[in-house]
Amino acid sequence: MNLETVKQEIEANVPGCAVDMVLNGSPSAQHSLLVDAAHGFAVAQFLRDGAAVRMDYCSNVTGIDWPVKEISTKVKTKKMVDGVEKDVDEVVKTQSGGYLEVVYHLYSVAEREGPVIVRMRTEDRAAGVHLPSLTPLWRSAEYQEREVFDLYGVMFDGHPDLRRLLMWEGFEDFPMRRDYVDPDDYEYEPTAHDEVLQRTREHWSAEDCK
Amino acid sequence: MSVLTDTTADLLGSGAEDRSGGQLLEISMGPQHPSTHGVFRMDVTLDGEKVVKLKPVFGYLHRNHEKIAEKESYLGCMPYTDRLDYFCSITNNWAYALAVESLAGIKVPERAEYLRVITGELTRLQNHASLVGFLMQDMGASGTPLMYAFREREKILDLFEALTGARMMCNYMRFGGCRVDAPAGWMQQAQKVVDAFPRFLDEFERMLVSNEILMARTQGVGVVTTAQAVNAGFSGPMARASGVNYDLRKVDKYGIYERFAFRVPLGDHGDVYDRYMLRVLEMRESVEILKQAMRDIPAGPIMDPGTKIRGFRPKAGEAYGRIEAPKGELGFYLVSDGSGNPYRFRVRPPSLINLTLLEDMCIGQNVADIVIILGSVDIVLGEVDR
Amino acid sequence: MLGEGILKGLTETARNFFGSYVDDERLTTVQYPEERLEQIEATRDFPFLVYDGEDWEKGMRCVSCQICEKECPPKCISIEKSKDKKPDATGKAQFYPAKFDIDISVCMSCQICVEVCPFDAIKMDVVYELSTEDRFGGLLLNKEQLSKSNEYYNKIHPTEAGAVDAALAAEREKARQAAAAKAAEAKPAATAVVGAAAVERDGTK
Amino acid sequence: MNGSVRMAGTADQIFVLVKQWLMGYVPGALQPLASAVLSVVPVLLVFPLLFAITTVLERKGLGRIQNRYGPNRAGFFGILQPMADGIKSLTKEDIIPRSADHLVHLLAPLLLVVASFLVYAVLPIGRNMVIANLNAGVLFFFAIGSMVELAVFMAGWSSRSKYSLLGAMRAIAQMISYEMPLVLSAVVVIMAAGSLSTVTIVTMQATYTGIWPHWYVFTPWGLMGFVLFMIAATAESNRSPFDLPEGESEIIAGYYIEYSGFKFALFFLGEYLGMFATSAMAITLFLGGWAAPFSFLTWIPSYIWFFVKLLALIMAFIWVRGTLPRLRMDQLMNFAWKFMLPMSLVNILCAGVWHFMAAGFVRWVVVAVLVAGTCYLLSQRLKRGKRVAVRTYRFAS
Repeated sequence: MNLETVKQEIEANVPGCAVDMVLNGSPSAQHSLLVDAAHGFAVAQFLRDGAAVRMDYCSNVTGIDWPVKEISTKVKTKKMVDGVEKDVDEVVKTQSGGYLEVVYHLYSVAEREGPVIVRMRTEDRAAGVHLPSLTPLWRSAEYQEREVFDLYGVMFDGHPDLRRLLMWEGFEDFPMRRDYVDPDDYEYEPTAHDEVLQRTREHWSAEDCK
Repeated sequence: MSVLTDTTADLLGSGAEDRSGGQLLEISMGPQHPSTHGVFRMDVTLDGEKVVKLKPVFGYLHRNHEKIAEKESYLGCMPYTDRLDYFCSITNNWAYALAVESLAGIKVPERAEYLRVITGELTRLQNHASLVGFLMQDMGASGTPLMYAFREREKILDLFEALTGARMMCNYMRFGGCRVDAPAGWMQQAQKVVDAFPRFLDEFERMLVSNEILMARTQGVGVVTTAQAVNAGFSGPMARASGVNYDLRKVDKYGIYERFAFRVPLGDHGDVYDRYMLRVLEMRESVEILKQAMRDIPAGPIMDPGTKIRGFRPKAGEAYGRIEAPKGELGFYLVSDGSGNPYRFRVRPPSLINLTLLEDMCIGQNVADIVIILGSVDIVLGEVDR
Repeated sequence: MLGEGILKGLTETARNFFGSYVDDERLTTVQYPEERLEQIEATRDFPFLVYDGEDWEKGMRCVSCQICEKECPPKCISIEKSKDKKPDATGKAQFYPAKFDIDISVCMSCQICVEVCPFDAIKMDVVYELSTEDRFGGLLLNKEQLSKSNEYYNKIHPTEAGAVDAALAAEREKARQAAAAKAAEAKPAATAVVGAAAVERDGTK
Repeated sequence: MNGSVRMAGTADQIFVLVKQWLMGYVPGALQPLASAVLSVVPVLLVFPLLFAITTVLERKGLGRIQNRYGPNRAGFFGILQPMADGIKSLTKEDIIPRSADHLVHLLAPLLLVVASFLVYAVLPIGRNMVIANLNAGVLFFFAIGSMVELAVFMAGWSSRSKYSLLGAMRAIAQMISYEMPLVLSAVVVIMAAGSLSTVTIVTMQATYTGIWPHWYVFTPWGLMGFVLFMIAATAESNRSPFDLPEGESEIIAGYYIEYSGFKFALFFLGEYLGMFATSAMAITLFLGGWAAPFSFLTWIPSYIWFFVKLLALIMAFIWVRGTLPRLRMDQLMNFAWKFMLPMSLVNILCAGVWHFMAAGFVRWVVVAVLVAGTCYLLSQRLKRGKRVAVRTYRFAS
């Protein structure tokens, strides 16, 4: 099934939702649909139950962290310099990222179709990390959404049991975020070198390292 | 008498009440328990011997595999995948290689594809054999079937050692092919093992399939319906035991699986007995695939010459590659930002997702059933906790 | 009839009980310290450094390029590059590792160092009785402990080592010819001496 | 001929004669005490030794069933393994959980071992070789045998662990349920022998028609009684497939999970002694006790026959353990109440019919049909309730 038709189907059946195609530049050509968080649940419900799509199998749920990244691109612009038109390189700084993304890989067992890849993005990486949970639709998302919450800190609204999955209760940070800092609890390693050695030295006294 | 009542109150702990107004027994199975197949824990609430609540607790073997992989090169990630499901390192390699190949558009030479099928199906044989043995062990068969399974597994591990150099952590595949070609005489040796394997299956079936105790213990226990199985993301033998006709070797036809004639067995009841029998039947089909693959394997190169193993930098993009691993659908989701290490490296662990319905399967069953239901799911904690 | 399957099972275990006395296929256990399995050629466990000739310090193939250190997934290799150059087995001046440590308690035997080494200097060993009472020092192997001769390599992995030796010999022959040609251009008289020296060195290998 | 018969008789009675000879040196006042000591001490020595041998046999037998060697390092072929195990358990730390009831925790293994030893008082090990020939020997055996339950429950309760409690609950339920078929299946023998004395029961079986002995197992009701008795005995001694109270894969070790060191070894000893005792009782009741299986083999001393039979039963226990998976609690109870109990009651009826019919072929056929028919009907009912069947599988097209 063509992703373009899926997109049209969604737009026709879920009023008011914003669906964007996210193109994939790699040879895998697995393009995906970016759905706005407000209509995420409705879109997912349509994808599961809609007669034309019937994505009854949610295979994979993943989080991706996109911290704010400044991209500097050189743009050639024509500028009037001293009355003469000249090509001038100008550095344009754009910001990308700054959100957490959740990716769902949907397949259809009945129709043997797929994957339809659905992405949802949070507003930011601090307070606005709420997304609708799709666990009520696909039970398979239960543990995977818990894992995404655990490792990335995405709050899934409507999840029946949103607790940490792999880290322990009371752990505070979200280890899979790109800006996560390892705790200072390095143990002595005999071949510690480079950065590890440095951190080991900082953590342990000189006698311990001996 | 006060001593006794104190003890009761202390033991029973929770405030919840059973049908007759007594207290329920809360019990922690694991993380050190002989039958949780690793460091897995279940907080079980019991009414007598009946399970009323069960909450699995994960993470005792968590090492954040995905974070480690983000710091490694694409090549450096390969040996780490061995350690996910340490029973089937070769299929893990395969799934990862498939994802990278899809990400970078690499073609795999013919002979390498055949070697992948052969080693992959051998992996399936040894995984299913030992799983069926473990299931019997959980049922209290004092290890006899397990030892027979391990006896056969040993022969397959010897094959792996002769081919890849290691028995369990094979680190065999590379994106674009396989690391080494089969040495002289390996195919004959493998042929011998494969030809002898059905004898073991016959022995197994004679010994256990019609055993009344086994049937009484497993039939009607831990039932999952077809709809539930699909919705809960079950894959592999777990899904097929519930009647879901979904075998990625047939659906995705990855590699060269469309060239082989094999059947996909399906269960009608979705209980522990079906899951157990399905694995036995799948082993027979795997033997068929192996025979065909060994007959047809061509000569030729085993690595795509255009692929650079070291300093591999795929274009920015993403890919999801999945295969039918012995435990179910093993997928790798890779996001590349064009650098030498993956921006995001995600493992879709079949063991973890097949555990989704553990509580639903166990509620209303006995304590003894928890163990065999968990055993029938076929988990490896290296993969569940990653 | 109730009990039929149980009886079938009992006959099967009885068959195995007696079979284990007569059938080697059924009793696969090896009585380890006395009996040992035959070495499988492809077996690998921990890396070692190959040297040519008699003296491990002189003949070490490693030129301290540090690729293996960079590629090692668990980062168990630690190399310090030398400041000076020393002649290697072929007589060419090369850097050498001033320090080369492998922590085999960290190593996961993945063989990536072997795959990436452009000089065939690091290979996989097959020794497995490595238990030691010293948890840290005992498992941290230094340059001397890691060095094993090319003969040893030929013994444990004959097929692989044969191919490596052939490739190396071809490469050295090419280098020698190139050098000879160069020398012939510059100083025709010296050719014979250089060639003889090269032959002698190859002979020691 | 006469001489060899006398020789065989002397060999048979050698221990009895030695005891009488020793008693000759004991002053009259001490005679009862000395007699008791001389009878009891050999039993206290021989059966723990048998326990040691059995552990090796079991481990080696299981090993061979599972295609491996089993213990073969300590001593020649591993025969010193029990010594090593004994030393190990003696030198291990004896852990008592802090919250446990210390006194009961200590008493439980002792009670188990004492109770297990007590039942040997009425077991005839050979001709004229029994510690106490009680009139109600069989009754004494079962009465003391049920003390084991108390010990198990003490262990499970006092450990103050949830797994122990579950194990103890299972043990009590199982042992009480199976005690009934155990006793009822013994009743047929008591009916036939007309006596509760174990010595009388054996003596009645030690006669021959031609070369064939008159063991009770060679009658239809006797065979059924023997099978029922052995199944119940397996359950009573917590052996596979009825080892639920231990259930190492479910509740780890059940009631003795919190025991370590020598107390654990005592539990082990008690359990094996219980197994020997019930096996010995099965031999006494159904397999002719110390009687030789053929009349021409009576020259072999009686105690040797007893131990040969005992070892054969132990082997059977090991064989079953190496083969069968464990039952579930509810299935176990179903089996006890829906199959074992009715079957043993019907068996008593059959034994009655046997006694009221004239000896001959007709009696054999009638009773055999009665026993087999009931057995078949009950097993069908048991099967139907669970809808258990071998299945066939379909393949995706």
